[in-house]
Amino acid sequence: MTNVVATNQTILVVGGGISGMTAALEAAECGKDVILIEKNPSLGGRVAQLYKYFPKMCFPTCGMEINLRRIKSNRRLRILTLTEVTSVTGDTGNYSVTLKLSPRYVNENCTACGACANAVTAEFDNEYNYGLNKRKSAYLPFAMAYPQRYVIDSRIIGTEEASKAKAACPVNAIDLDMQVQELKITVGAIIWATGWKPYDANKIQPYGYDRIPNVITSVEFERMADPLGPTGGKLLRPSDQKEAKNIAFIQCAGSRDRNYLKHCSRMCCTATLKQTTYIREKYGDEGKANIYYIDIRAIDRFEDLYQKVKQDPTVTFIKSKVASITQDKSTGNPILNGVNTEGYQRYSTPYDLVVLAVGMEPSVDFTQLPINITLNESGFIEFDPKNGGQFAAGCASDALDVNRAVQHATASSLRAIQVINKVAGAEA
Amino acid sequence: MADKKFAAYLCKGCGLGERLNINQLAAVATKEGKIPLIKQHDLLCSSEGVALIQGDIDSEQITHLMIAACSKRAKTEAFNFENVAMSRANLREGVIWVRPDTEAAKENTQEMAEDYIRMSCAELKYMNIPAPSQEQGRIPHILVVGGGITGMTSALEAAKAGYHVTLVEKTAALGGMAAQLHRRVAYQSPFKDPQPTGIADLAKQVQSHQKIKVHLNSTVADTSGAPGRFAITIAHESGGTSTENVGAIIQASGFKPYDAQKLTEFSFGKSPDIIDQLGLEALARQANGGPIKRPSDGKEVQKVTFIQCAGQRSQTEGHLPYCSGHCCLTSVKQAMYFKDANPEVDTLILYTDLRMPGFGGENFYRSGQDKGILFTKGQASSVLPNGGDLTVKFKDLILNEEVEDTADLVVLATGMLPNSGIDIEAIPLKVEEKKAGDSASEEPVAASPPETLVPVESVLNLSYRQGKDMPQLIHGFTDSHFICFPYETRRTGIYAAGPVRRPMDISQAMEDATGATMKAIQALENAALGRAAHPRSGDLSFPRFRKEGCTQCKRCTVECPFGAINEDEKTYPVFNEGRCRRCGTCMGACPVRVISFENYSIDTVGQAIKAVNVPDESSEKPRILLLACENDTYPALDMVGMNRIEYSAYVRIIPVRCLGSVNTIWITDALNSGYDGVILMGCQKGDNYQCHFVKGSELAHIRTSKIDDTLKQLNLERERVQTYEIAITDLARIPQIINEMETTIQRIGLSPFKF
Amino acid sequence: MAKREYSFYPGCSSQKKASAYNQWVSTVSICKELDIQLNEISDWNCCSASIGYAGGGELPRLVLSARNLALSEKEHPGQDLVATCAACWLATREANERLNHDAEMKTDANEALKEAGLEFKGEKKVRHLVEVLIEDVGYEEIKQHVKKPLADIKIAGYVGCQTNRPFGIAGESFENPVYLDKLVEVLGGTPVENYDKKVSCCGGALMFSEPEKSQALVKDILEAAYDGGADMIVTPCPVCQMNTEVYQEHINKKYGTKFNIPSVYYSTLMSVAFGQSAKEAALDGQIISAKKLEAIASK
Amino acid sequence: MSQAVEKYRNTFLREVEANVEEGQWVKMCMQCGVCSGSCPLGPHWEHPPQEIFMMIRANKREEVLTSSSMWFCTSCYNCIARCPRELPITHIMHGLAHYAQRQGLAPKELPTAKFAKRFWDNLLKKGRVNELQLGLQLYFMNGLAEGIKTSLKMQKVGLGMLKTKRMDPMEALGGHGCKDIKGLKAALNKAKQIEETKAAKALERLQSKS
Repeated sequence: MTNVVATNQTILVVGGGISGMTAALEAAECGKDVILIEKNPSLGGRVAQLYKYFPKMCFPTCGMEINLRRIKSNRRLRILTLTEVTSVTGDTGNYSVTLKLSPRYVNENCTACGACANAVTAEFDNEYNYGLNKRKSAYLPFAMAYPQRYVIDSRIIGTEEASKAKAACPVNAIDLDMQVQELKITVGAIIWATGWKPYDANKIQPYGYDRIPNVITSVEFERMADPLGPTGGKLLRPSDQKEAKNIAFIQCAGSRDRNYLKHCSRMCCTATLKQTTYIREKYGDEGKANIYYIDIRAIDRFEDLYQKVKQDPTVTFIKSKVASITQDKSTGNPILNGVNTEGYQRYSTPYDLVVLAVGMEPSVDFTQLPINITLNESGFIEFDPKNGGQFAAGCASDALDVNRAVQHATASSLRAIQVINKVAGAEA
Repeated sequence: MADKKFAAYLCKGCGLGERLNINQLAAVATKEGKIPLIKQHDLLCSSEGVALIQGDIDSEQITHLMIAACSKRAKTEAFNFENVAMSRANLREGVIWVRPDTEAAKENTQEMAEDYIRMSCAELKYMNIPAPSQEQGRIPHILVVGGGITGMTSALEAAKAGYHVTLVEKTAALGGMAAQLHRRVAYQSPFKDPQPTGIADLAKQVQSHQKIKVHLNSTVADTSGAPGRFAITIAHESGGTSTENVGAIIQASGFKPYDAQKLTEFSFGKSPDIIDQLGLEALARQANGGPIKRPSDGKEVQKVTFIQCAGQRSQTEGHLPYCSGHCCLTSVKQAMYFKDANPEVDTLILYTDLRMPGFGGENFYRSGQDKGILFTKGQASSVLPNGGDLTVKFKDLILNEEVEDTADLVVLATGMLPNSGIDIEAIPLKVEEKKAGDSASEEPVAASPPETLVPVESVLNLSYRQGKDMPQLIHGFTDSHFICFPYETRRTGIYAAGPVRRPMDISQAMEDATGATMKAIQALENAALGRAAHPRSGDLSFPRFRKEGCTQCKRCTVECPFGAINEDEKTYPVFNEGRCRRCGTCMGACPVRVISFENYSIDTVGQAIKAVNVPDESSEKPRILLLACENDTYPALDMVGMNRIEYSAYVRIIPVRCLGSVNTIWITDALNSGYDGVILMGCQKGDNYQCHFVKGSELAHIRTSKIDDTLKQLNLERERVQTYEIAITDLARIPQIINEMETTIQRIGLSPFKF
Repeated sequence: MAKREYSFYPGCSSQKKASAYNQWVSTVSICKELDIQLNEISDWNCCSASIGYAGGGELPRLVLSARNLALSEKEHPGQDLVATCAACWLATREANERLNHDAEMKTDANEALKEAGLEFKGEKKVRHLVEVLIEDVGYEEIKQHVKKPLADIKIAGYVGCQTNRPFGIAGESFENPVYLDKLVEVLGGTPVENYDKKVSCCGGALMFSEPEKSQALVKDILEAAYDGGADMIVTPCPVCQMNTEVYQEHINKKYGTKFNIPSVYYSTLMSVAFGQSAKEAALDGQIISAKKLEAIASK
Repeated sequence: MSQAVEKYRNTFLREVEANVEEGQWVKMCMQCGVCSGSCPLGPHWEHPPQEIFMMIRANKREEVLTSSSMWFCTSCYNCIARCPRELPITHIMHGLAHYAQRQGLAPKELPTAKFAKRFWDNLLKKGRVNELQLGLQLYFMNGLAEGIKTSLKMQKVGLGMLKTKRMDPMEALGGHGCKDIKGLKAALNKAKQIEETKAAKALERLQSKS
């Protein structure tokens, strides 16, 4: 049984992405007791799936490494992976939280040697790469995964595969009898850093994501550009694995649209500007990026990136919400149909590959959970005194870029500390 | 310090036992490493293994232990012992995972492992357990500079967490720019209407809070000390000064509006009916919900045109290249002033990209449309007074035509400039010669020279060697360069918040203020415990300095990226431990090697380098030293191992805190000891630096570029020392570089310095 | 008593000897088979389709549909109003929803209807027969009635516009509705996969006023069906059916194509598959005869 | 540029809001252009819907109401289905066409305008549309010579329809109709009257304000 010590002076942080890690660390480094839970087997969240950050084009793994080092060296911080909140009762300064811990089937003996992965044959869609490739049924979610421990996919439990994995482990780290556990803890404040998920592109029917293989999402493109990703960093068309050089980006794919997400997802414009640099990085002057947009929302100093990309002669901007995508059946090229509204020009233009800059939506639907918290129309958590000692951090509160999410998480951390200090009667 | 007691533990798990001769490694640790207590275990990280070690620590009073197993980044939860010094020989990711499992490779692989044992033993010998710095104490008190909405929010948030606050505001009242507003942009659902600013209420809360002391008409005249012992001198307009000791500082000095006089094409100043956004706020306050009247003749405005991005997002000289972020929201809010008072008023917003992001932004835009505000994607080219009216010329980009339109009032959405104080990194400014206060008197003078863009008054008046204010990042803002760490500043314990950090709106500024307060509280709490701030948070080591050897060359003071080191009257360095980030740049800079850390020193690395067994020439086995930055390069090396990418068995890798901490003595020592090549790998430098300590990598590059002279003296080829910028993702590149060095050595021959 | 009963609005084109008379005939026959009773609204009027706007304002056009709804409410209380014509269904449903959504508009409409002694209450559901077939009857039950599967016939499911947008059939996407494909499968035929013109516009009523422009649209629809290897096109909409069928010769002349592809109603397909006669299936209503269906019907 | 004062005022927008079906939505357009790109007869529109919305805001009354563009609407509803801002574009186009017609500004020789008008008139006669009468009228709407040409061109279609009993020559003389045509007409007249009264009032309100 997992044992967790928590009191009403403990802060619970839900979600181990960049916002949750930040909120947890800021509080823990301030001497507070923090429990950080993550529903996936490893920390990192969405940023771990990014190739680069805008506007610097640096690597998210770098910041991950710093945060992991902070985590490793902090004794105030307890981490539970494969853990979700199932209910919250109580009030500010005294919440009773029920956690559900799903089995990893691998204990702390694991040395991440990989013997189990070599032993099994069953493969599943690789979530880390948004299903662009497969992974083994015994797996380390990704290179920087923390805890650095393998996971046995629950779908092979009870099969021969699982036994093979267990037999292969040299350190007796595989425990196939692990069960789901329920844990009740008391905490003083809760930070919801549950993050975002990419909008389901299948729902954007005019763009034929479900019908046209060479229409992909921005998050998939991000994995493709990553040398450690499923294509080894090559921008390959799903239909024929040919290199895509002439690429279109469709902004507001799902955002600013009452049919899908009413809100603006904020980061997609800048993310696309960033992704055009991937094309340049791979092909130099040979590549082409074409951005279909309504407004380019490269706010504050992100404008510098916009100006820089605008200077690039291989990048074209078209003010237009693409009306539909059809497919040239002979080449597999997606054809974008629509009207350039600046001066009214109709187009029907084929591309090698089309990237949908999909929007952000809250990854957790709080209306489906027995949790009392104020939500806005899009399901993001509103800042509301009625929320008591519960605070959103990062993209649980709004569509944010990484920098703003971290900023927000830092602020949330203080709000939680204020609650805890009040409970403790701590006078400075 | 008590006696050092050493022990070494060799792991046989993860294939180490099969791939390596562990007994032989133990023998090396005993004979060469001189470690008295050596144990082997099948799986050291297992609970039994950990218990074995802990048992020895408890019963044998082991103070220094060497673990020969996996990378120091792995199994940190298991190998987590208190009050001991620990070195780790990386035999897994660093040896067996990067070497082929063949009979032919075995000898070299074993040699590699043996060297890592020698190196770890040597390192351990010279390590001490750091004790926290006592230089500073716990002062639960924060200085907030600036009494605008950011500063007030910071003050209240800190007070709410139980901390004392001193707030210094240079004007006669709290409120800052926000106090000049009629309403603020909607900040909560449903994000439809302008909202009261709440400034008066906020100011009242601040002023009446027991834990907050407000100094109006005051400025910070001097800031000295460090987190946990800042001493602040506050100058009052009345002439007096007062002092305050604080644990940390928040700079919320805000912004000033762009000088619209520069926008001659829009005739600002030629007609009172051409105003900026603040000008409109004044009119709206006057109207107070009633019809807004134009300044020239008091006529009720029937048509108002807003020109977005006026003098912004433009490469034109004198314009701002960036976007001020709030102006679209603000113009929509201001157009609502008109529409809410009288829906019949025509309000036209000319924009090129309407930037109203997120949930609230888009809702506010829709609400503006619903109220009947006209939006046109258009590029304004001129505004001219024309009789009583104004003529606005613009290109309607949708209808693709040049338009000449009239308006009663034109609002220019101009940008914001940070009040970030003195740009200490600019080429010595004549500004510095100016006395504070000069700039205010020469305000309305026309034709302003470009340097007036640089504020001349210092905000913090830091008595730091590196200058009076915080270094600026870009466009004058004091933002963090790090995406993941938005509050990073290069002055420990001082955090910027609000529009001085980055252009932002009120909601964001309040959020930002809260985050910065978090960091300030954290900084003072850690300072009290003698712990480092980010990114080596929790580190208790700090630079120790042997004054007797110091030549007062000032390199450490100049090169410290964080302005931690001052000089005393005899120009000896003064370290200000609370400001130190423990990167070791000073250690790397010191030509006489008098700076070290307890657990990371000239010796811990230098002795490890020397401990390597350099085979004589006849063996034809070169040795390559790789000094790898532990922040990005070392994790990348681990991933190279995890991916089983092989590289040369002749390399010996030592992680360093930052390339900036690399003292060239290590390189010359290595070459003198017969190494055939030395590689340095650090983070990206330059404008887009990735170096976690800002300047470390850059400094290392500069230093090693000068090593050519040394090489020449030693009569060695310059190819033998190479410096690289490495990213954490360079899994393919790192092995290539290592292997290339091996090839290079084959080409130019082994070092003549073998014994 | 029939198993299912509905208030029925046939619309102008489904009148005897009107352009969609064949739809009417085949609909009657499949309803008989499926034990569906359609009770015709006695004195229904034209819905003005989507083309009455030049003469009729918004309210008069809404009143047209409100009158039909009022009649249905009066004559067939408790029964859903069902239409077979896309335009009729759309106009009626739209009027129903808009009047129910806008109280002022509803009051105005009723003020007008008072002149005819009627009142619109807004208590009905307006449905397309396809919805009845899918939701109330279901594919499973339809399958049970299949006696002569449409083996070896490849059929392009042309959904068109107005049965698809803005309401559409529940659960279907605007861009790629699949109910016709599913129906074809249930009837034993083979749907054309990735028929990418399935929701393209045929020009609708503008076929009359802008024949060349509309025929250019039809050409693409036919071409895509040919490219998909279709033996015939199936459609739920009278305008779609007529536009895709009767102008093929014009198109051939203009574009040098050789189109000669039958375009049938789903009701005709069903009727044939249900083993009903060519006459019951209204195969004699095809201007381009559906030979493969005729062959099955005559088996 | 003497007309400069007229531009980018709400005047025409307000007129549209008062008179045009769903006209109150025009201001909500954010110029994304998805409607324009979705229109099947789009290439024939001189000003696609999104541009028309912009023109309304730019106060281009004459240009909008005399435009042929909205008469190319096939009522396919693609624009409505895809509009991110929920604009009922199809209806607005119909409404604009209707208003243009009412104002006597609709292009006189536009086939769809004529056809749409005739459709309505045909409908008004008996309460149901007489396809053959409508068709014949249509063929002759451009004059006798054009009509005969069109008739000949359409002859085969007609024969086909006849043969398949999908057209009844007798319909040319009379045919189906509503029994209570009187009631229907009265209701429609009333509706028209209500609508026009309201529009007049709205216009009055507008004029009194400005």
